[in-house]
Amino acid sequence: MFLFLIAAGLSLIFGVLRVLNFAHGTFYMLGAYATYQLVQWMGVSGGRFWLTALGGALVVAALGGLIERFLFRRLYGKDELYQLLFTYALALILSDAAKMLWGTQQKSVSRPPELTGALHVFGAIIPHYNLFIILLGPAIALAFWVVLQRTRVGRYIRAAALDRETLGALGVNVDALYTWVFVLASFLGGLGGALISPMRATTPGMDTEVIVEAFVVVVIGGLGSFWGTFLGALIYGQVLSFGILFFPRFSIFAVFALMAAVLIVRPWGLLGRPLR
Amino acid sequence: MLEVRDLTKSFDGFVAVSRVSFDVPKHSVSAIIGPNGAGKTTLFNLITGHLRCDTGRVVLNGRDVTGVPPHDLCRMGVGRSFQRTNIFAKLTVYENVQAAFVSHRGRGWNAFTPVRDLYRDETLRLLESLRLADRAGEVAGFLSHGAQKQLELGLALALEPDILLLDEPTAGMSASETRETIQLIDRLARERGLTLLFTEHDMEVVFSIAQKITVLHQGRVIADGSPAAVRADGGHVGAPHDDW
Amino acid sequence: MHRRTLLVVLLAAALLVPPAADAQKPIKVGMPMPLSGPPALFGEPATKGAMMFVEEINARGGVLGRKLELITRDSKADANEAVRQARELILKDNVDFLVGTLTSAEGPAVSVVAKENKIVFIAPIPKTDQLTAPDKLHPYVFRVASTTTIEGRSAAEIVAKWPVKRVATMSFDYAYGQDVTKAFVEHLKKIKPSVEIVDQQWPKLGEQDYNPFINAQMAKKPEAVFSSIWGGFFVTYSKQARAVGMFDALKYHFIGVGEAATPETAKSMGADYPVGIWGNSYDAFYWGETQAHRSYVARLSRYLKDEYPSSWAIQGYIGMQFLAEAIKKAESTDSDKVAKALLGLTVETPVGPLTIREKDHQANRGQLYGKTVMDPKYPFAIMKPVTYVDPTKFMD
Amino acid sequence: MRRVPWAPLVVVAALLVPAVGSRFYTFLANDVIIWALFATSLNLLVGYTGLVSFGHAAYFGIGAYTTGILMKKLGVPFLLAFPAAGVLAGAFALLFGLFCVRLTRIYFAMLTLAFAQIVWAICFKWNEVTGGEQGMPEVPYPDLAWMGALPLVRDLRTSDHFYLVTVVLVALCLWILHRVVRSPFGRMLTTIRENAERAEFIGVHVRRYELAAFVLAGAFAGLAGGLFGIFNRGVFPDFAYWTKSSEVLIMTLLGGMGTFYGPSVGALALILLNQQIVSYTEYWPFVLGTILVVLLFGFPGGLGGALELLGRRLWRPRRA
Repeated sequence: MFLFLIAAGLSLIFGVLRVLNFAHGTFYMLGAYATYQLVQWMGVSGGRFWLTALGGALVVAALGGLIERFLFRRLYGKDELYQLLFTYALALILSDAAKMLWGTQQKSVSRPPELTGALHVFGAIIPHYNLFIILLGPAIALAFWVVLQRTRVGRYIRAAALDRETLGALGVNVDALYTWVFVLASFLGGLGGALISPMRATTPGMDTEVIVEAFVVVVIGGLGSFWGTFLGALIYGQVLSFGILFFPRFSIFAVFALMAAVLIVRPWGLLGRPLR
Repeated sequence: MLEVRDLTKSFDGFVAVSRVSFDVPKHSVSAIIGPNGAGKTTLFNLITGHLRCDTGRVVLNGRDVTGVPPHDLCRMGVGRSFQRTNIFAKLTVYENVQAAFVSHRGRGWNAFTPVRDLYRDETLRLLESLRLADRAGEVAGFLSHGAQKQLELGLALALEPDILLLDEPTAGMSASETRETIQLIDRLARERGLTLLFTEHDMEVVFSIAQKITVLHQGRVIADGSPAAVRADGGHVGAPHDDW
Repeated sequence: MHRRTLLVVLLAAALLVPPAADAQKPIKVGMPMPLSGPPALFGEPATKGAMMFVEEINARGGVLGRKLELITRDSKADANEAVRQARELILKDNVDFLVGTLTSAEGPAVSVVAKENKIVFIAPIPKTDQLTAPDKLHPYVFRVASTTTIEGRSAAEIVAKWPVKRVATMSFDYAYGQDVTKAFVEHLKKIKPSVEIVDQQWPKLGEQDYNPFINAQMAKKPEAVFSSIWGGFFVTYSKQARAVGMFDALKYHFIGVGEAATPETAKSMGADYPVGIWGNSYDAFYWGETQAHRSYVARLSRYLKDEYPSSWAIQGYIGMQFLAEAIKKAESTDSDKVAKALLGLTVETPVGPLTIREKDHQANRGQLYGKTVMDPKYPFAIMKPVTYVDPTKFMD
Repeated sequence: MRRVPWAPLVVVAALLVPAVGSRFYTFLANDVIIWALFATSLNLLVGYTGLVSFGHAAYFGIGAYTTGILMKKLGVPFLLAFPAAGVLAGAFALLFGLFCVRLTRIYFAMLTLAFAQIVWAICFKWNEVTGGEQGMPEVPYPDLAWMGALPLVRDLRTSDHFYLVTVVLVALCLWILHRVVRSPFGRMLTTIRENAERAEFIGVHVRRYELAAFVLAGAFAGLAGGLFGIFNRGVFPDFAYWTKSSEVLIMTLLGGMGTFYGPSVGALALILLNQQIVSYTEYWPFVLGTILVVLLFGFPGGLGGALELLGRRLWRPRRA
């Protein structure tokens, strides 16, 4: 489900800015590192983990906003290849910067003490923390959906995803909107990293792996489609699990084959809409 | 020459072109007029196979060409220009027209001989008649808007068409450029014995050269006939004049 | 266009400054080793161990009156990268010898480079049998690491004593994982035929999410699990396994080879370590069997400025020790002579005397095994009791 | 104006490298030359046809595995194994391309990526054939004993002999590609890049041409891969991983995709730069990223775009 968080950010940026953000995986990694750092300072006990996770995500969100405001903005209207190249360069720089700051050794964050137990359901054991993440995914999805549907900013974002030209004509401050979209998307990526840190090791290189996974999710669900991303994340998880159960050797193969199949049959994804 | 029968196209429930029918006689100069959003460009795109129609037929020289893709259609003697200038911006003027010759004459799959001098004479001759010969070496995207429009005409003519479909050939031109272009089109059409179908917003242009006019409004044909007849008709059909 | 081309060519030419020639001519040793990512948990200390040895021997005047110089490169635990780095070390840095590589994908790949360039290559960590298998063996490759056969069989001996019948395995899908699992399964079936292998999972090397594998495995209801998930990957795996209660379900009938019980693994996991499992390690600072070992640990502790120094340093140390002794014995840095000197060479290492066999260029390197417990003396789990399993009877 | 015959000069200079440079320079030059072919093959798509492929490494990998498996496991001579790399990579490009060219822009890029990752996953996991994770080390050098009988090159090492073969083969491939982009076919590709809609309407069957370009680019990437597998003394699944695709894309863009030799220059610059940087710092990606950012902002459009921008500045006032 955490993959949904990351993919949602990727999808959001694509939906509004029409850019595939290669650095998004790096935002996810930075979220994990920032959380680790905050945990080092504050510890995880007494509910502090939530503060650190939120803090980590906010740091990344701020970084995303700054990058958009001072660098990325200057590339609008240029060939999308250059925008892509920029995000790629950004990924290289940021991940190496993380390496300089935190070294090459992996970092490990403990699970918050509130959620160290596990739930026994039909013989399967689901740790509370995983359960929390599983429930959090849809909750955040719902929250975002409400924001997109009910608030003014949400309406602008949806409008921007559909038709960018008219938006400026409506008197919307497009610049600010784009910045906020970037902030929001980076926040989601950072949050994904922050929340995954107790389950996995935080290490350099976790960004390149996750970005491809996120691409797969977004493509399956539909670039720029919100619920599509949600669906894509679910499908991705299922295909991977069943793949491991039945064809352990070729489960990653199955995932990419699915991605290719979706692109061939419905290039705009299961729940997306064709780009004009 | 060209018959259009009952063409209909809708996008997400919005009917852009509705049961449109008209004929273009051989060697005629015909125009389609109508306000913005009347469906002129959509109609063109349907005729040339860019868009797939929901219903209806397009018949060219007695042959059903409905849904034939553009690259095949232009081998059947159909040339076309676009409303928004549509050229190969980073190629030179010479290369633009030459490419059209190469493609049209089926040499495009030759992957091993140099292209540079292929159809050189034809290309230069055509540029000459378009009064672009002295700018052959310039990069097309740097030409003035009017010259780009003329070049686009050249791209269409290189296909040696029988019928030429021009979508707003004078869009965005100054009055003098418009006049020049119209004269050029008129002259070329005569010289080459072309059939001409064009859309236009400038009524003066339309009535000065068109022999037959089809009026389109909200996707429907509301008048069809000689300029005089349409002019007479225009009043009581109540077509909005504000835009023209 | 041409001006730009010219500019770039000039720029490139300017960058191609030839490396400066060394006047003192130290003996250069190239060390491709993973220094980033989860494998760095092992690779970095191993490099440090080699560096400490080099410092120590240089302080005593070096070898044959020449200093040793260690050039390390990050091989990223990737066979392609390791080959690339090894070739650059040979061609660009003109190293005389290669000591290094960590994974069993890197080892055999670099071995080929060594063979082609006729340069002695000592592998201190890769365990795959393929490295010194008869068809792959060549005069220049040597190993001071344990092997998959030794490790798998040692683990099988331990598991055979457990009251379990249904055993499952979890290993990475590459040379080391496959070989050690095969050795384990074959030996276990031989010494305890009643055992049934109920499930085998093969995540890809570097897997981050083990949950699908753990779930699939636990569905088969094993009573014991043999894992060869190593390095930083074990941290991730056991964290996820612990979260779903796997170790409790197995009643801690779990053995983690691939050095799951090293002090540094235990240390980096702290309270998250699944205390009670069995594991192994090349070394442990708390072992302290001999005077030589105690002295080594004290020196290492000072060198690394770490109260609980890493167990992996020993492999880098031993690798360099063998090379230095062989150069001394050969009285030459000529690769052919050093290679010959290494055959049958016995070296007094901090973990006792080790000998490289002539037959397969393999040292009789065993490992420490034990059940992990919490010890009030340390803030993390240790193996107790800890036993050095002599590999001699498992080597063929 | 007499044109300087740059291409033959460069080839001659390249052939002289083993004679004058150290083994390391030969090694570097070999690396650069193979990457140059790889990047140029990609440029046929990106620069000439306007198709941005994120998965070009797939064909490089297929070529490398083809030559590697044929030569190592089946003992097929290089003379057959090398063209086979191109043929098989081209065949896969045809298969994948059939689906890819139906999509546009970002979807095209994503689908090429998906196919490349499929290729990678197969190479990575099909242990029996590809060696899986640990790859396939020890791809033999082609039998170049006959070069020992030639004057001048008799005393060189096998690796130098192979280098000379590489230079000749790559020069041949580049010459063919050069003919292709200067041919009517190449011109048709350029029209597609410039304006696919218009190209369609001068009678260009856009998809079919794109497919042809895709196959051609795939085949030449395969040839580059075949050479690289031997040069690298081993074939590894990384060859087909997406990061390789992005590496070659960066080379192409860095050198300038508008020109034929741009990608080769990009390969040269990037590889040499890498060599220099890594001897100072381990943070090569950081440096590369910074260079890219500076290029993007300093010279929008990469090195190649700098000149173009100049042209556009000159043109704008006239239009206004």
